[in-house]
Amino acid sequence: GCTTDPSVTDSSEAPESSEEASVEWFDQALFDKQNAERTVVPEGPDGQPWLQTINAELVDTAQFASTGPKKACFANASISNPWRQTGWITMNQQLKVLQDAGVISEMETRDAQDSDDTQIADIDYFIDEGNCDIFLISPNSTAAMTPAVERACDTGKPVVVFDRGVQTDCPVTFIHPIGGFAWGIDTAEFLIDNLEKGDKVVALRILPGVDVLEQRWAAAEKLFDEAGIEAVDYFTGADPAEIKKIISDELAKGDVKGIWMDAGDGAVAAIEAFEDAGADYPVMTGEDEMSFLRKWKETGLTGLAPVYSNFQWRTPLLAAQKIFAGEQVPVEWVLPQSPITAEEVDQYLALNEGMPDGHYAKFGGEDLPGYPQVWEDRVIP
Amino acid sequence: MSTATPTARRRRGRLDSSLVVGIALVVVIAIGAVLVATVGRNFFSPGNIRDILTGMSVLGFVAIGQTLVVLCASLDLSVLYVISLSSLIAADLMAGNPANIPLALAASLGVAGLIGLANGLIVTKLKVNGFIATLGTGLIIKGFLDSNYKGTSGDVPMEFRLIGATGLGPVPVSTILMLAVAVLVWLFLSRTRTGHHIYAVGGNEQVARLSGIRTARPVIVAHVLCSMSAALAGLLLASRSGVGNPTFGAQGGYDLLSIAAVVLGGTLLLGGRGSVWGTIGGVAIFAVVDNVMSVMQVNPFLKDVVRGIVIVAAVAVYASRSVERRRPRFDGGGAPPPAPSPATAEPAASAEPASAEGGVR
Amino acid sequence: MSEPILVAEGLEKSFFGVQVLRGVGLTLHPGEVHGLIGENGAGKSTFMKILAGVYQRDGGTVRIAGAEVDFQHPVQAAEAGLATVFQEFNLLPERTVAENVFVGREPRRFGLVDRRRMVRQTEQLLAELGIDFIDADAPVRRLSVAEQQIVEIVKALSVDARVIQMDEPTAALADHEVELLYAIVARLKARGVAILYVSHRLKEIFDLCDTITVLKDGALVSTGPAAELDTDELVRRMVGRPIETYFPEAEPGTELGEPRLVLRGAGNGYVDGIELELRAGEIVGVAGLQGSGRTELAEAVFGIAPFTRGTMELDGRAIRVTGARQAVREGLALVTEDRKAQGLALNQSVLDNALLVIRSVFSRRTAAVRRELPGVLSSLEVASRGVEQEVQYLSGGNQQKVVLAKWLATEPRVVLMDEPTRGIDVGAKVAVYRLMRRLTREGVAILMISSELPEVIGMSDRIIVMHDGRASAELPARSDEATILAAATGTLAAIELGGGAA
Amino acid sequence: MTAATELRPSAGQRLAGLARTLISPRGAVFLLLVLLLVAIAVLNPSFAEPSQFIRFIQRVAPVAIVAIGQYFVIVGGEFDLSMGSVVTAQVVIAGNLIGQDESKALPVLALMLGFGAVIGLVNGLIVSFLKVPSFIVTLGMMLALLGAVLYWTGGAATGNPADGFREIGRGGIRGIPVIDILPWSVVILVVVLALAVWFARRPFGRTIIALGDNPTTARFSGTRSWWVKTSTFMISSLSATVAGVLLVGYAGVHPSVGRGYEFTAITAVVLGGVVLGGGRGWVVAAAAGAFALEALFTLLNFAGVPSTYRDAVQGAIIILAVAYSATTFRARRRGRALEAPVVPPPGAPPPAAAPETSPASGAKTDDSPETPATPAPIPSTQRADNETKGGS
Ligand SMILES: Nc1ncnc2c1ncn2[C@@H]1O[C@H](COP(=O)(O)OP(=O)(O)OP(=O)(O)O)[C@@H](O)[C@H]1O
Ligand SMILES: Nc1ncnc2c1ncn2[C@@H]1O[C@H](COP(=O)(O)OP(=O)(O)OP(=O)(O)O)[C@@H](O)[C@H]1O
Ligand SMILES: [Mg+2]
Ligand SMILES: [Mg+2]
Repeated sequence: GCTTDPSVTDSSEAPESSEEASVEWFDQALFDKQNAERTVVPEGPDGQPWLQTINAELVDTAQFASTGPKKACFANASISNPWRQTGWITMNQQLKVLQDAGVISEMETRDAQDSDDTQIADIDYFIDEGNCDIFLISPNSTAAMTPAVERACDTGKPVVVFDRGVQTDCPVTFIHPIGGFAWGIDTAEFLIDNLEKGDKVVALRILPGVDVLEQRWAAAEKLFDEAGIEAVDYFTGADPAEIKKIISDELAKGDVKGIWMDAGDGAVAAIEAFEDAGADYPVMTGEDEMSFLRKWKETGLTGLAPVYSNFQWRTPLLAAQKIFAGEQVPVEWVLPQSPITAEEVDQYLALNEGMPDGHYAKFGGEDLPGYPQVWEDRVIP
Repeated sequence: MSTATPTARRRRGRLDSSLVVGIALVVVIAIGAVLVATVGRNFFSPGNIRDILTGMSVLGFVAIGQTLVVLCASLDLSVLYVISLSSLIAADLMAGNPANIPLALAASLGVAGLIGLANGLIVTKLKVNGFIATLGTGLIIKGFLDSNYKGTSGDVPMEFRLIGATGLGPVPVSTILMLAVAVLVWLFLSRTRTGHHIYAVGGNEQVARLSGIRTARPVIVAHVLCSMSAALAGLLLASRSGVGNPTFGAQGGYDLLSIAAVVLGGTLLLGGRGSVWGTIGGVAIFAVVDNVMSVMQVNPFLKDVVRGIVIVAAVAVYASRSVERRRPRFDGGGAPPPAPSPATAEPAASAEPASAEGGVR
Repeated sequence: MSEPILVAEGLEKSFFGVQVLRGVGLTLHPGEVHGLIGENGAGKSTFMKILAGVYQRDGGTVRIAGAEVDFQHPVQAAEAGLATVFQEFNLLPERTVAENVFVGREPRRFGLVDRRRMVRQTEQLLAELGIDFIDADAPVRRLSVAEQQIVEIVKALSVDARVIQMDEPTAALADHEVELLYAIVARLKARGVAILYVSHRLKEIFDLCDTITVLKDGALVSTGPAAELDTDELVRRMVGRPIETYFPEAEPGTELGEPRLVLRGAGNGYVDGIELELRAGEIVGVAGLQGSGRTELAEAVFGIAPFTRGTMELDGRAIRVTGARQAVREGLALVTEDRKAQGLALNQSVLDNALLVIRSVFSRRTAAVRRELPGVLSSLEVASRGVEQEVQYLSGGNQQKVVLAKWLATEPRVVLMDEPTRGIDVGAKVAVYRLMRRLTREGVAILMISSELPEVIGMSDRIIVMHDGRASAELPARSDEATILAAATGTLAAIELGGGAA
Repeated sequence: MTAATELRPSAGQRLAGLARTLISPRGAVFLLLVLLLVAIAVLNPSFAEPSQFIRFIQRVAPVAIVAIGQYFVIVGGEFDLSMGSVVTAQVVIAGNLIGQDESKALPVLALMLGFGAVIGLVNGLIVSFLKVPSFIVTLGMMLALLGAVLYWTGGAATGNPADGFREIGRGGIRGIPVIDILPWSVVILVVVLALAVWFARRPFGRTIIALGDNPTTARFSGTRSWWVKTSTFMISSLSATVAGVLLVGYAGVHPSVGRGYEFTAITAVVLGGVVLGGGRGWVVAAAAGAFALEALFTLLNFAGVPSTYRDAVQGAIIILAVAYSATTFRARRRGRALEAPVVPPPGAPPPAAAPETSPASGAKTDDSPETPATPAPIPSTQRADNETKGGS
């Protein structure tokens, strides 16, 4: 008994807010933009993808130019999954470099533990008490964090947002890889190429409602639909036991030819479900998490590892460096995001040998101090 | 027995309820202030106080409602989803238009009230344990949310956002509202019949029944009010973030945390004893602990360890206090003595002390 | 005489097929104090509860001020001017005195509970009773039993009743508090209130009552002016049979043996200076008023609240018992006074309850005991539908026998019995007495705490009387009631008074 | 029928008894389970094939084992909310400490069992001696344990443990005729259930139930309450450990393995007719509750219910199932009280034999079942005793 129907909304007062009050995550314009960005050759230093940009529209930061070490305040959404943990480790190593270089004096971090409310309070605390020279924000959710980010902008200090976005242009730069639609396109095209019309794909999704994840599925679902691939999706909470049960049941119902995942966590369990049921390996897309790459290699299945570039965790601090140097930065800093293909697996496996299963192959911290020990031991500050 | 001084007795009686929580809070604040000072910050700065009070507001609303339910020996695990649902209903109905605010408030509180009513009826009429009943209704709401919402939704107009964003000095308006609700609930508990009956039913359903109380009613009312105050938490979250979110509740883990705060506030999990002010104290303890850990940049995983330990340790302090037998008639013996020495015996007592080796086995 | 305020006629009541009231009736006039007496289980409380609307009668009529009534709930009765002080406490320990007095009908002002009026009226009621030591704002859990009893009375008074029933209101009161109650009753009487008064203390009955109704086994024996009765006649009507057949003699072959349990100067927070010698084959009775510390004595011996002073010897060995488990291992058994709260696990079967101690303390003997159990149960004449029946469905007497079976299974050498026959019927009582005699013949020592003086007198080889936590006297077998009562109230000098008071 | 002699039931009576048991609260869970299984088999006949069905049992095994452990805690009158975290902790420990080194499997397994026992011991000791409600103790343990494990591992495990170790949860005895493979999980479940049934009937197991029913009585009967209580927590933590071992084999290492298991286990136990608050319930029914719950999920999968609606259906079914138990239980209890005319002991003198009884007696001497003595709003003490447990 609920009185609202979410699809019925008063759109008069809601400008440019496509996420707001929308049932569908699919956004054709964004889809087209990201689709195009996939094929753009990124600009920037070779071998340093975290400094590369795609279709950058630069903005002047001269007003922030200033010398001496600066204090960064980092409002982090959480470190509750392996992707964020890996990035967080990388970010701290990057911080060391910048501290040694005298760019950053210290970074004060508040971790919101996945709570919007906490993160809003964290940002407000920084504004009141932090003595911050720059705000780095990895929002817990897009719309909810907008008012707080706007307040941070109002202080006149530079604001850098990365990973998930916010619905305001006020930050100096918003850093992110190409995005969920690109992921969806990469993976769906791969599966469609390797499957027949009418084949069944099981989509394993972690949780509903997070934009970067929803967009992946929105794109893939659309493409599957167009290609006549039968796709069923499940939310698994990344619990491998849950994943295994789901696949087992699907296998009991009939053949499953493909597995699509919106994140690599649990890929191994999905593959093992096929092994245990004595079924042929599916065509599969996972993520650049080591567990998937290793299992992929071991089983020799037909696979693709889409990437949500983990190295983006280095960029905010580097952006800060640029901003304080008065260098131009992109308004929207789109980082490259290219999947790991079958040809590249060996290379990345070799590169990341000794890393834990929860490590991400494209973490981009090979040139940072502490490599590889810090990542191997997963030293979380 | 009749000559025992009532005043002395009263002082002891009062000590172990809200006052202990207050003392615990003061101790926590003192320790917190010292720790915060070690990292070169001021615990009592306006920004920090605001951070703490903000941290109290949402959990405060939920815990106030939870107090009512726990007082009548039930539980509410569905608050999690009621919070999310009410934020969504409100944000959707407001749709950026200030004129819609009253309707949106009425709708989300109304829906929450209906959910509470369902909880109360299931508990009292279907005789399903509150734990299971609200776990079930929570799952039902969760299913509804997951099926109908795919992420944040709605748009809260500026007018309503101000509630979450403004403050009187370092005191956020939301905290004032929360405390106002606490006062209302306190008045409800102490000044209305239903409030009194909540205590009676939670204390002893039989006695309540014999005294002519229709025992289902207070339980149902408590559940309704609990859901509605969870809805207030959801509204506050919508106000602070500008949108509704189907995961607001889950993000804060408000179900178990609110119960922990209630118990931390000295309310008996079995019902019949407790107060809203104790709960506010419990919520404040949580908020201070969280604040101090954040200021000290404690590893987020360790934060949970500390929270877990604080919950158990604090409740242990109250629990061990309340384990009291009947009053001893003869001093010297006291309550169950740990290692009584026969030497303290009164002169009249026997000369030969009970030998230890002669005893057991 | 004035018009009767309450007329009950031919009340009938059965519980699960056992009839406990057989056509009982009585008449109450305004300003009359009407004593209702009878043995345990005679049906006094049931009678009152029917009047109060707690139970529904199976037959008979009740009229108040001429109008026939049929209360479905005590609140209805209270509204009609009939208030009841129940035998069991009906208080909420966490709530204040005033809140308890007015629970369910809190006074309101502008729709809100008027706390001040509640407290004021409570204080007023307390003051009317001349009580200044109870704080209307104190939580009831802080009050002593006597004070709680007074709160119960105040609760009944607060409805401005025309009829007040009191079920053993003095059971928990000390002497001067009984005086207080006398004063209360006198005042109520002067106001024209009719009082139905139940007590086991005959002296009170004669002191207070104008009329006395005697019940026996659920039936009316007699009803008439108190002046026409004396103690002996009253007892004869109550008991209805010579006391000798009621209490079995010691079985042949019973011998007084060595001291089993010896306490010297033993004490703790609740009892003090206890001197006791309990010999094999002996039954020592412990008498005393409620709250005199008898239960606490048993609990101290059993290690629930261990002695902290003095010495305790068991079979000649000095020991310190610090827990029930140790006590059981040492051969002690404690039949607790509160069967339901302390003696039984009501949802479990007869078998599970009977094996409870064995399983938790001597688990290796479980199989053997289990084999013998049907024999034990049948020797105790436990009436059940089988060992798998849950004990909650058994009658009180049978429940008590299950408790006894539980302890017999451990083959104890010293048995502490706290109110072993409380709330059980005549037949069950005799069975318990026989069992006690059998145990003593087997060399078991028994300490029997009882509030029923005839029982203490009829069964004990010696009698310890407790007063205010101390053993105030040790009396020989067959001591008379008056002596015991005098010792129990701490006024041994007043021995002569007791019997001839009426 | 006096004197505790039992009647020997005839075959017909037994059948009728079985039927009655099935619709009784005690048997309701079995009925529910059968219905669910039949529904699944109708939707997907291959499910009924032995080889598929054994896989189903394999999959339920960890949940069922956790439910069995939770059963002992609940029937002893407490809660264990820390089970999920224990599962997670054990899974992560296995991943991190065993790694790819098979030779470490046994020592680490021993360590895990020891660790599980210690967690239970700590829970139990705090509940027993510091008098903190178990709800709070195990909630604190749940937070602290998970946080500590994540802190220790930096959020994620190094990787799956050696295949030899995972074989326990994943593999089985192959080449068995009809069922093709007999998973070790199934074997372990059977062993655990058999142990649990045996243990629940042992003196110690019965003492747990008595303690849950009435702690005061247990104490006055010489029960070592702290130890009995603590042992139930140890059992539950150990069962969570076993479940962890199976899960790490079945699914692999991830910090989300075990999430929500405490609620699943409590739900399963309550579905099995075990009364929250203690003193009542059958361990087999608790395990059946776990099966029913998993069968429900499977049914929803097969029925193609969108995954977002699954929670709603689950919630509704839990409430209905428990409400069914609770309400029929009350009805039955009332009924039972009616049909239990307690035969007066033969030793008791017939009431009328007393010399001066009133002539009015004997008006009602038949044994006809009386209505249970109470007006609707005031239950007699007889019913009141368990009302507090069965009700809210
Ligand atoms: N709710 C009940 N269910 C079954 N039997 C009951 C119930 N209440 C009372 N009885 C039985 O009815 C009989 C009369 O009990 P009642 O309490 O009226 O006795 P009483 O005269 O008040 O005794 P006492 O002096 O011990 O208070 C007893 O045998 C008792 O066991
Ligand atoms: N000093 C005291 N102050 C308050 N309450 C007391 C005191 N001493 C005893 N009591 C209470 O009085 C009640 C009866 O006391 P106790 O059990 O020691 O006496 P008893 O002679 O065995 O009485 P009963 O006849 O009830 O068995 C107990 O519940 C106890 O809590
Ligand atoms: Mg009585
Ligand atoms: Mg006593």
